[in-house]
Amino acid sequence: MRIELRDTPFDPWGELAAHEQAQVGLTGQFGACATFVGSLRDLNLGDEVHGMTLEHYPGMTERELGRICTEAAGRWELLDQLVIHRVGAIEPGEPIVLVAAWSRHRREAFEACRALMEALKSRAPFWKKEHLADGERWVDGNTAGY
Amino acid sequence: MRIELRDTPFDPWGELAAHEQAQVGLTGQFGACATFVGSLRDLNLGDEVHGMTLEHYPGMTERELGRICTEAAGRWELLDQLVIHRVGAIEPGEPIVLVAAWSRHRREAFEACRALMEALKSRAPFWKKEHLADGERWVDGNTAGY
Amino acid sequence: MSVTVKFFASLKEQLGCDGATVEIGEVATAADIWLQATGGKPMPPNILVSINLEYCDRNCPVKPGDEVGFFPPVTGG
Amino acid sequence: MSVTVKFFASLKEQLGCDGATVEIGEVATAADIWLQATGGKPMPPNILVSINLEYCDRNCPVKPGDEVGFFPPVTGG
Repeated sequence: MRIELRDTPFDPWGELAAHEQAQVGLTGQFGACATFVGSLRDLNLGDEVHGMTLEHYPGMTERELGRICTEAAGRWELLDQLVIHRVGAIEPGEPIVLVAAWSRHRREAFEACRALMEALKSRAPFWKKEHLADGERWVDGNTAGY
Repeated sequence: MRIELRDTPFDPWGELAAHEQAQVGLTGQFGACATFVGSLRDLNLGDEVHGMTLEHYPGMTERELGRICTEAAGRWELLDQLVIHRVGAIEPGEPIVLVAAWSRHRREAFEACRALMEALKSRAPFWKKEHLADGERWVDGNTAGY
Repeated sequence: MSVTVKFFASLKEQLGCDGATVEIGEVATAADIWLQATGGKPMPPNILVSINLEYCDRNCPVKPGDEVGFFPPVTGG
Repeated sequence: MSVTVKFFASLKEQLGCDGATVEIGEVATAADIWLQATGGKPMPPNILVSINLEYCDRNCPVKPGDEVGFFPPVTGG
């Protein structure tokens, strides 16, 4: 299980490749890996988005993400979990979040990956501020997850 | 939408990176990418698996995968889909299948990715033969997906 | 007129044969084709059938020139 | 004894302040801390509260040395 906050852009596919290579003991054990990457769209609510600033609560964010992963590990038979989340200034098209779950069978990986994302969005203390052509605005809620 | 059968090992994360780079028009449009990678475990039903041969029905397999992707595109608002599936001789730890769905919001990506995998497993004409220490056996069914 | 028949996976091994070309009359179903291609063996209940690369029922009509596939439940992914 | 208060995101901007140190008596709730830190402003109904990095109810008791966070609904991911 690895949880990381990043203040610079990251490549989710490179991270996944490196993570699997580092977890050599996992190869051959997992039959399923479900992942989700959330990225910054250049359009939201009809407005062009020029960028975003992601604020978080240092300490609490990591703690809450750890709790979310521990809860998932108690609910599903998971072999590994990876969460990477950006903080700071983000450009359109850049990844914001990567969540991955490895398990023996696909049901567990799919369910855990989606549940991790929903828990992250509803509980982890992050706040998004969008930069528009004519100013800034705080994002005031999430789109429906189910 | 891209569907490929491969008779040699593939790197799912490298494929995803290359696919996104080639689809330049997508960057900034999608907010969500859900992926699934199925790999060959080195243990199944209590037996060590030394390898696998994946047989398919050339022509029908591609056609059925295309139909599955087209159905998903009709059901969810997807921006892109990618399916890569191995055929031939596979070693434990190697990826068998990669499915990815890109969309504006996460609900569509999660649901489409999982539905694509379930449809693939129940309809695409592939057959797995496991190589064990003391012989071979055809896999005679799928584990439950839901 | 002839129909191309293909067998796959465990079925191919059980029959010891990956396909055949069979002659049909004007009216034939996939099940008729099976009987002709296998020398009258009963079709196992779980066998799936395709005509021209699309799933179909074993009672679907087959036309001359069609390709008929018979195979066990699929196990990809 | 003192309590550390932190404000985040839109709340921080509205209050024009990212935190404070407030003095409390022996018995205080998070809501009491809010009133003291904001000079008596009413707490908006959607504000979330944490004590020592864990979510809690606004009526939870606060001890000297605690860190109390106040923030709007979260929007990560």
